[in-house]
Amino acid sequence: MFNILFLFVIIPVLTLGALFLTRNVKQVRAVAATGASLLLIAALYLCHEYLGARAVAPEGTLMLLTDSYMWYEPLNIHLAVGVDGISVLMILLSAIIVFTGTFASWKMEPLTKEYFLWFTLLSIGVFGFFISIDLFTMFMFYEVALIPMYLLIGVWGSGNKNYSAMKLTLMLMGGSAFLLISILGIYYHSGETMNLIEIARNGVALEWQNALFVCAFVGFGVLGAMFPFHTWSPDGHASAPTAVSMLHAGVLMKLGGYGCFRIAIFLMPHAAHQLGWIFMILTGISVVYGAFAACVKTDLKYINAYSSVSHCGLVLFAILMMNQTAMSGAVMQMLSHGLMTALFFALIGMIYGRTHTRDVREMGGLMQIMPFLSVGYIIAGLASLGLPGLSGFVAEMTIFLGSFENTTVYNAVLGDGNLFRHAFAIVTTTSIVITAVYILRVVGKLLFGPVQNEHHRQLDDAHWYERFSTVSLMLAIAVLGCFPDLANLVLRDSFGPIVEHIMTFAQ
Amino acid sequence: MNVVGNSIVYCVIALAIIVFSVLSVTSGKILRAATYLLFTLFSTAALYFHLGYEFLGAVQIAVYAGGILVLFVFSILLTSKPGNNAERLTSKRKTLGLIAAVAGAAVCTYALFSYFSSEVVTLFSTANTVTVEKIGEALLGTEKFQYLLPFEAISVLLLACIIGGVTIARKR
Amino acid sequence: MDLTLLYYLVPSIIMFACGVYGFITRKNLIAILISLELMLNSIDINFVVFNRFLFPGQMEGMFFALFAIAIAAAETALAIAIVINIFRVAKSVDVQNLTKMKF
Amino acid sequence: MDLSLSIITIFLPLLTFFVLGLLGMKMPKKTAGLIGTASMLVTTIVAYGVALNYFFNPDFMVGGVREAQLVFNETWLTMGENLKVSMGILVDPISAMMLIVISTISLMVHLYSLGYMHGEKGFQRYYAFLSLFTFSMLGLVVATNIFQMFIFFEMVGVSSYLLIGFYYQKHSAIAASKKAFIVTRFADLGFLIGIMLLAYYCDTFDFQTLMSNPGAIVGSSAGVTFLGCSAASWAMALIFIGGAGKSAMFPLHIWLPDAMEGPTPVSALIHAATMVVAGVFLVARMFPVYLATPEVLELITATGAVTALYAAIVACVQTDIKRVLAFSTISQIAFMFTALGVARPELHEGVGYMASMFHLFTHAMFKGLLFLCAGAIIHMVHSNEMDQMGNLRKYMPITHITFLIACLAIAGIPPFAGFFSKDEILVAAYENSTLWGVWMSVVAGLTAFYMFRLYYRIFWWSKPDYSHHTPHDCEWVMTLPLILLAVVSCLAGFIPFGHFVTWNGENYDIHLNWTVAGTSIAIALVGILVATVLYRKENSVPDRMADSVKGLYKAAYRRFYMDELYQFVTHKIIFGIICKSIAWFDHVIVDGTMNMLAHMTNNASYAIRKLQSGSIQFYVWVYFIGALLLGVVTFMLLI
Amino acid sequence: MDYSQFLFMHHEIGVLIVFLLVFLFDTFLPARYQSKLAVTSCVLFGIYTVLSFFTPLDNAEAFSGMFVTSPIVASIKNILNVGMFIVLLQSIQWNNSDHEVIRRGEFIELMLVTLFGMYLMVSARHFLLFVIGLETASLPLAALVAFEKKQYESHEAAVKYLFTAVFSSAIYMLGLSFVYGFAGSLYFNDIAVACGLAEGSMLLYVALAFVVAGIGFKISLVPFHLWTADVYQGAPTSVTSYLSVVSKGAAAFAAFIVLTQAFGTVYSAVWEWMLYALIILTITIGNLFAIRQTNMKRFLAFSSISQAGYIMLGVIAFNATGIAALSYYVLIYVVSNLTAFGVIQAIENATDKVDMTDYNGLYKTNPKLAFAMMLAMFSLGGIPPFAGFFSKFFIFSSALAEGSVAMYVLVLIALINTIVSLYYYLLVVKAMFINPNDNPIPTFRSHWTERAGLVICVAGVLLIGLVSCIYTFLNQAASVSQLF
Repeated sequence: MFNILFLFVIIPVLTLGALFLTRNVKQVRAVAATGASLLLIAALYLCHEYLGARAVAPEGTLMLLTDSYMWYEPLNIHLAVGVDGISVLMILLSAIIVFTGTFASWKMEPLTKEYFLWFTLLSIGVFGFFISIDLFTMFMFYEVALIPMYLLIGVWGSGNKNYSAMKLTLMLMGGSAFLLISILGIYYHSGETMNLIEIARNGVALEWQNALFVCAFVGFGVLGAMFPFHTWSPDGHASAPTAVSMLHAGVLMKLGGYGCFRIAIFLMPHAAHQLGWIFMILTGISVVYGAFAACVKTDLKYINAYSSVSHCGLVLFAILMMNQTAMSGAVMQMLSHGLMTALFFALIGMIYGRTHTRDVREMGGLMQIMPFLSVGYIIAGLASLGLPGLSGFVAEMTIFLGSFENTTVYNAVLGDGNLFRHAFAIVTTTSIVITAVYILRVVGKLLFGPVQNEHHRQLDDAHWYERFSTVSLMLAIAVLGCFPDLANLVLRDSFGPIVEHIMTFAQ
Repeated sequence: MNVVGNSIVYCVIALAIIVFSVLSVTSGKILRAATYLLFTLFSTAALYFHLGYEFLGAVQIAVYAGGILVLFVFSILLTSKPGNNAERLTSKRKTLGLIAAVAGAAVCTYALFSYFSSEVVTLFSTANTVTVEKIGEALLGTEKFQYLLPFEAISVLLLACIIGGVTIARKR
Repeated sequence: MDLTLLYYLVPSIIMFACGVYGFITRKNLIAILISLELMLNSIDINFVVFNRFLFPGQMEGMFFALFAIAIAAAETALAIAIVINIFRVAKSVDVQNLTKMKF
Repeated sequence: MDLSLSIITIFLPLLTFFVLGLLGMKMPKKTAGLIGTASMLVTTIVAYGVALNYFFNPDFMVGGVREAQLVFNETWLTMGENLKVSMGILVDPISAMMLIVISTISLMVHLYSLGYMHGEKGFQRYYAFLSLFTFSMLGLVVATNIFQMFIFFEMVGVSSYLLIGFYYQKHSAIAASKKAFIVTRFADLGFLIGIMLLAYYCDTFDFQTLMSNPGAIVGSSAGVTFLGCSAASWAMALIFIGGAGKSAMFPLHIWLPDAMEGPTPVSALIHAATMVVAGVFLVARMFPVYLATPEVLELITATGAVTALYAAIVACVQTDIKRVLAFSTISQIAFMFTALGVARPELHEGVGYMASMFHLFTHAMFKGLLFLCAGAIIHMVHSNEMDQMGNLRKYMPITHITFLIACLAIAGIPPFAGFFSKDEILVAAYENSTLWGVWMSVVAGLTAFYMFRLYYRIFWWSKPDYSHHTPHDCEWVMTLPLILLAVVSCLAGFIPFGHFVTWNGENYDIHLNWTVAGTSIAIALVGILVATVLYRKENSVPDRMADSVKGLYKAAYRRFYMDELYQFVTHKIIFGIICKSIAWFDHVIVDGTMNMLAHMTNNASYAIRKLQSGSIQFYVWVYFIGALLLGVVTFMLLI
Repeated sequence: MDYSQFLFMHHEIGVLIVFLLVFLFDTFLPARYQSKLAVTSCVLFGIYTVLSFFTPLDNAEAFSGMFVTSPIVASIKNILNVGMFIVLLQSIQWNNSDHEVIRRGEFIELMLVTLFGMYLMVSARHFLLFVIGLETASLPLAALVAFEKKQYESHEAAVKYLFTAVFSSAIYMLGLSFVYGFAGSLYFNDIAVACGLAEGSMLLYVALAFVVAGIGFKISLVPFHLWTADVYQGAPTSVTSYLSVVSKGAAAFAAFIVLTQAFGTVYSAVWEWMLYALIILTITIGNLFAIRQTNMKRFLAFSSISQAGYIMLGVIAFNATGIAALSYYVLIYVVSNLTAFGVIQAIENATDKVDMTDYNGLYKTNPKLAFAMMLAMFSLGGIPPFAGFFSKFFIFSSALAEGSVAMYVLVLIALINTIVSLYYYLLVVKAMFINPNDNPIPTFRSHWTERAGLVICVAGVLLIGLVSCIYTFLNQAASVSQLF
């Protein structure tokens, strides 16, 4: 039977092919929009399929809808796919962002066709990463997703784009260097297999776990913008074109969190217990540090980039807690941050497209000029600072409560580690206040107050495609915020076996 | 075999090799260097004879002294300009050269001497019977220690070098 | 005087060192070529000496020397062709002029 | 009316919010206002129905105790194995009482705003936000668990933010809304950490579970101490901080005076009657648990007492009438906190709890009334400053009468509502300790003084120049709420509150303790007398008095420099030092390291370029030495 | 005396037949057919390449172990054939240009002879044969480097190449003489046995260092690489591409054969650490130099130096996976690098421009060339889904198979260097796609042969990685070959 998961690679590949054949901008847009819509439909259908499969699967099954084809026999590499609740949600998130991103870049010029080509390649990488359960293919798709960024930023970006694009690419590649080492190490020390499930079953040799864990966590941590490896993110986001910022902050940074979880912690629980505290410190710093740094920035994109550092730090922080609550909080935070940052960047891009500046000091009173965009911005801001009813709140609260939950950590240094984790949980919670500070500061300066620049009065409000794109995101944010147990419905049975595995293999 | 005689012969040959080698790389005039090279090659041939490899010695003289040296002389004549063509060496370059040469010699000497210091075999304790007949058989045989394949292969090399040389040297 | 192996290796090593020295110091391309010949020649001596003293049962070393002479000849021929060529183009055989491409 | 109908009271405002928020701009202003008011009317009727049903249906009395009723409780978010966040409706005495308070005031404000906000830009938005606020506030009071409460705590915070910043083109309004949000957010941080601690030790959020065994939290966290207090105490203290922030307790009160930048009806609704008492409500809700941690109750008492005095003193010297009312609000809420703090079951059957709730109820009415009156005045005078007013009793008789009633009520003059509730508070305070009793009595006297100062300055004093625009009473939509609330303020004191709301649900009969009551009436009368002497007619005595204690006056006028202190901490320390230095660190160290790596690579590339010198001889030299080194070094390293 | 042993040498005989046919065509056919010479020989070689895929793959030994063929050896020869074919295809246009037409025949003949030499290198199991192969592979190349008669650089490059090559072979043969000194034989098997006995003596180290240096010269390992950049820059582009892919690939493979077959017994004692140091140096210094280059050919020279370092990871792996990964790497390196050189050559033939700044804005005028170049750069940089990623992954995995910490460190260093390498590859991409240019290379249509070559290469870059059977086949071939 045909596995639905392959659709997520096949559809973008076909889109890529179709884009090659297009002759004019109209066709390009039509093809891109069709592809993105198909992906979204497929993602929604996948949720349904997944729930159906989960209902009949025996309890404790790690992955569903699995399928495996031998690819590279000598290294035991398979084209293995499979999903659990986490990846289903990530796929859904990616589909939404790709969909909205396509509309957000509707008027992208010049070289529209090339733009969408790279954009689609990026989405291949993202989807491929989330459906894979084979380390090699995961890594491959991960890198596929990285490199189009260079051109997307370099060609279509703005500002100091060459520097940013290069910095971003090189730093992420640096991360993936560590990752590759770790993947190969895991391969050789877990019975020469690349399959996640088999590795989990075999376990990674204990004496190697610590080193490999650090490599894997740092590798994905770079993408997850973990302090002190986050510095690519502000510059990169600031220079990237709208949809790329959306996709990058919305989805690519999630690859980091997902990877940390799926590879570093899940496969090497022993090391995660032993060394988790180091990264807890780093991610804890990220959370607060990013928020503080965002307070003094004046470029809208920089503010959001630092805010992303803070929020993504929270994701990494949560998965280090190694209990079900915090981890599902992490997944929700990924979803929430993905949607909300995408919305932010979409709106910033639209505002920038009109005012040609991103400096908050040069703008003001936009509420009177472009009410739609402004309201959107406020909603994104409120989601970011954790207004209940929007996605951010649910995610952050789950994380905070999860990090307070009683979890046994096997660690020689810290004992059961609860006090340590609680202390850091409290530190990270302060971010909700700092977030409020910088969000309200921007909202106040940018949207409220008198109109700063009289030339801005002639600007128009959002066009239909912009409205479409932002409204979709807002809806998604609100749905997740109001009905968080929908996400839990998908996640529910996935964490059980994972946490159990982490705890069993911890000693 | 006369041990003393052989020793004397050895000494003469060794001295000649050393002296002419040094001279050929130090003499300022290029033509003289070539000449010293000729003497070195002759000394080498003499060494081969001394060791009992008459065929090799003959080839050495025929190919090197007869062929290559002539080429050298021709090319020197072709390329040298009239007037003072003695070259002067800068001291920096000399230092570099000396460092390399001395270091190389030291390393090789140490390596060889440390490895072969216990070797007591002398020229006289071993017999050497290299006949042209055996050489011919080895050159066209396919057994172990026979060299048909290299012999064929080097013919291709020589052909290639001829083609290459001709093409390069051609005026156009 | 026991003429052991090492006695015969000494001149060869010196010859090689001379070759290296000459290669590095000489300016004239042909002089460099001469140095190269010295080096190749010393290797031949090595082979022959080893063969004669240590492994007289076969003729491996001698044959290597034999083929090496042929190779050296081919090399020299080609090298001289190229030297003449460069002389035509650059009107000089000074190696110090051959540094147009660097860094 | 069936209790399950209470869901209408929650969701009708939400629906209204969506309708007005999404479609408001498409409809005429009048329609939007009417939709909002009508929906609020329905909400109010249902809320009354539910509350009255709850209070008067004997089914809910089991063994003399009025039992809390869990109307809905649906899982909203699963946190852990046992930890679930539910959304539901819990009807118990205080929430039923709050339903009445909120819906009443909200309806009045809705009605009032039809007139007050007439012609404002963003009228529809205003009503949408009002509905949102009402929804959040109602959701807060009916919360079944502490997390739901937290959620709605945040929601009311945001609605308040949006409403304070309603005039978004005014810088002061933006700043005030921002300040309000951030300060309360900061307090909520405490609340959140408290919740986390609580959840950690009790593994539940549910009020009923917590309440049924309040000792559990103390027991489970026994032995875990931090700075000398048990984890349970810390949790409860942190939760109190959340409430204190929302209720503007010292030192987190600074946002409330600024919040007066919002439209006055909003101040009446949010910053006088409902949202600011959320903190009191929170403590009352958790009261049985607080009883298990008496040291936190001490903290609450102290905070309340200090705040009450502080706010009263400051209120005496403010000139902006809304500011006076704001500080008065702070002071009155502090009364409520004090009452809660001094309440003990063994002391007079826990009268403090009942008194606090009673005062909450009456205060909502008369303070709402005061603000609405102030709104009417400002509407006419177009200024908040006392100096622009005076002698208004001639022009605005209805406003005058209602304002006077409210003043009498707040001053604690029988038979107005405030007297009864305040008296109970004083009784509770004296029961606990004489110190608090005397303290609170003094504050009560100050209250009477500053309220009447306000009253006289507005309605008597001098007669400024009204030539260009003669003030008059407002249209009926604005005066009707005034009258209604005035009536309530007159009569509410006679409600047998103890029959409805007590800390344990048992009936309690209010007996006036005439010793305390007499004293408090006397003190109030003294305060009123002083105010009458000083402010009835324009004179220079107040100024001279102010001059005689210039330093104190200035300090009180500047609110004892609390704002400046906050300004210093936030701008100079947090922004100026922490944020700037982090930004510097990020730019110079983190970024710099990466750039330096790149530069080092580049420099290295430049530095070694001589290796490729172009000279054959150098090449072979390197080659030869390299080969030798390769051999020698490996030999040395490996042998 | 069994002369039928020559029949084991399928590839050698095949290439010599092609050589002879070309030689005969060049020498004896009348002038009017001569314009078809380049195409004809390319077709001939193509036929031979295809046919050679069908030669039986088995382990065979000829001349008493002097010559060995095995599945993996045959495979690497096939890979070299593919590279050679593409080079020939790409060189047709240049070859037919006015000033080169006179040396057209010689060009092809010399190329074929060097290929023959490389075959000998990979098949030889006797150092005499190996040396002859080495010289056959390098001496005619010196002549080829000097083929661009009009340009001074070409001659300078030839001098540099020849002189350093001869010096290197002198060092190499000195090393061999030492080896002979302690082993008494030049057969790899005998040496392998004798090495064990000589372990611990300095002679062994020095000899091996010299041998490694000699082969390292061909692969251009640092510090034996200094000729590379100058020669690549000066040589005709066809020759440069040939040097950079086919010659280097063959040498790398030969290095593996020599080091494992002859010196395998002293792997961990001696040459593992030599290579360890050399690989780090090679990758790092190659990268550092490449950063600053502006001449495309010179740039690719340094890039190829660092690539050589990666290739050597397959050697240091010292197992059957290593050789498979190495051959696979070479194959992918061939197509990737030849894509790059194909573009350079097309542009050079059309406009005479080889500077990176000339490439600014190339995408605007020649999108297809720019696209091909970009693919090549990504593939060289190891970006999936292009082939280079797979080869890098496999070579790293083969290096780590042994599992020592030192290897992990080595691979990590190599990986960190990929970041630097990605930087300069991206510089090219940046030049073509991002940098503005007022005076870009005008739009032109390249010759069909160049296009055909590019199509083959681009197809290779896109497909070789994704089609797993190639690597699987190589791995299979390596495991059934009698290497260890």
